[in-house]
Amino acid sequence: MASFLFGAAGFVLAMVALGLFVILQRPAEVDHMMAAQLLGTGGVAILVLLAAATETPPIVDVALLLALFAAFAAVAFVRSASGSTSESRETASGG
Amino acid sequence: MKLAFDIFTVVLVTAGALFFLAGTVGLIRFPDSLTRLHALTKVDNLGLGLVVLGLLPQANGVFGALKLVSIWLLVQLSGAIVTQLIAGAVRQRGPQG
Amino acid sequence: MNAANLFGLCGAALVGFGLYGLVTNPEPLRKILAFNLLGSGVFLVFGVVSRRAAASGLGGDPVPQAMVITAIVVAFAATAMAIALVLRLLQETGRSTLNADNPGGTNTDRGNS
Amino acid sequence: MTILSVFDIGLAVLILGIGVWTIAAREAFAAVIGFVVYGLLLSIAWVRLSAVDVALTEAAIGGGMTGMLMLGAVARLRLAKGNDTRASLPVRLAAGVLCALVAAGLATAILSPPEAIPTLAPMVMENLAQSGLGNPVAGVLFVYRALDTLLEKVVLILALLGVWSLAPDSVWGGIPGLRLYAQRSSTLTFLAQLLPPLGIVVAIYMCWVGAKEPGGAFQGGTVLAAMWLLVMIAGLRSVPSIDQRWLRLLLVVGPVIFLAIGIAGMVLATAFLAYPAGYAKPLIVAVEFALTLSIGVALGLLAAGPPERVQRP
Repeated sequence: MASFLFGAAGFVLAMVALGLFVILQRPAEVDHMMAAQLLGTGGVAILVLLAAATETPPIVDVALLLALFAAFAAVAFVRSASGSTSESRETASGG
Repeated sequence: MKLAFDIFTVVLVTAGALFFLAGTVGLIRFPDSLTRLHALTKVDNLGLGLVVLGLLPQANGVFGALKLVSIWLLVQLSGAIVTQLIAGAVRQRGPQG
Repeated sequence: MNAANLFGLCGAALVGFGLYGLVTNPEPLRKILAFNLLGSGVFLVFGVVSRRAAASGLGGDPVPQAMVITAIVVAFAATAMAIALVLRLLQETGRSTLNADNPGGTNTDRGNS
Repeated sequence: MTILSVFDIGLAVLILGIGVWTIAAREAFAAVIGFVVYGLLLSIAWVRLSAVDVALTEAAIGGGMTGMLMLGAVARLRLAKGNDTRASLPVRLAAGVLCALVAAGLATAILSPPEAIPTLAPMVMENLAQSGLGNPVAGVLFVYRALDTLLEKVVLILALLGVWSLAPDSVWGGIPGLRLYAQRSSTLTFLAQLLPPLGIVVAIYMCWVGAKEPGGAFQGGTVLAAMWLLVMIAGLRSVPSIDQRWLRLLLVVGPVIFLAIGIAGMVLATAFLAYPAGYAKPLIVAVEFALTLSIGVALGLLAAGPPERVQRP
């Protein structure tokens, strides 16, 4: 059972790697922003598979934090992309 | 009984892995950012759901299983909202942005 | 080749990449990024030291692990400080470069990070 | 060659690839995205090294918080295009050779381990039962090396003072220049209403479980900081000015309680930072909870940056 689960984790890792390669190749910034999404689902799947395969329940907590911070990072991506922040308003009020 | 659980796990985790494959194929093949976003989010979330469902018999106790399901729900909810945000950025800047 | 050695080599290579980026990238922000890469490579090497010293039924020696946790937090604090310096440099001089040959950067508030 | 080693090799190659991308990417924005992905992948590598505590910290700080900090800087530096020239080819070649030598030296050191591998794990496990903790890493952080942990909190506060002191005199005590979202976006508002309650539960869970299993004050505090930042970015709560008394109180409450218990240890127990017999676990849990709050506020303010404007009347 364990080796099947490791194999599945490896397969998902390969898919994440391929997806990252495709996403980062493209020139558009919006495509790059999807990277966090990809890790948010794929990385969580890899971690829960590893937790079951090695029978180490605490790894599930890492998956939990990964999910939380992937969403947080995606918000930071979207917010800091050019033209979508309140630069003009801020400089107007800033010292 | 153990064998039945194991078969359940193998079938569902394999199905989940295939959805990840489908998501990546969509990421490669689809022509523009919005459709790629669609492929990435919807299909990968379904894949994760199937993997989590498949791992439930292997989880340690009811609480372990509950935690797995709540992680999936968290990914599902935050993924859907974050996708909306990225799609908003696509609309604002045009597909080449 | 076991997992520990593999990730150890990975850490060594990351130290090399980070150092290269630190030396050759002209933008301060990219230098900070490269420095973080270098740091995480060092942490990974430390993790290998911990993994190798596994004993008493533990997966690794907890002492290096605790040190790496402390180091990650301190590295974050140092990064925050460095970025604040770069942004202040931008605020003072209107540019974000450490290049001393650039004209116009005569202000005294030059960051030396 | 087992399936397991194939997984590890794939992971290592992927991490190296993203590392190269981070260094070589042309745009700073793409490089920072690479760095966030790198941090999240690195936490999987830490899981493979059986260091779950470190994996939690790396996912939270390496992936989330550092990325957020750098992306804020990228957005500002977009305005000012420096006329930096890339290093010339000979310089780059020389640097490449130098870095390859450093990496090769490190690799040699890794591949030739000492004959008797030094380990403190047996000593930690021998004495762990006395403290009532179940997580050896928490044991090291709060019992054997408590002074390091205390000083690390001091470092966080010193770094924050350093960041604050970079503010111009006119806005001292003002509001940190956290970049807010331009339009009040209903999607982001929804996320900022949905995620923080979950995040607070996760932070308390991390802190509580830290005594027994991987987790603890650092991880819990980072989650709190991220949720606070999310609420402020979405504009649901205003960014507080740094001269608020409650803010400064929250910043120091963790280290002060830690220090007080440490000094009490000189009287009630054997030494500075020693815990009285039988009370170790409740005291450590109390310190962890206070530290979680302080770390959360300190990390959030570090990410928010120096004050940039004063409160308008």
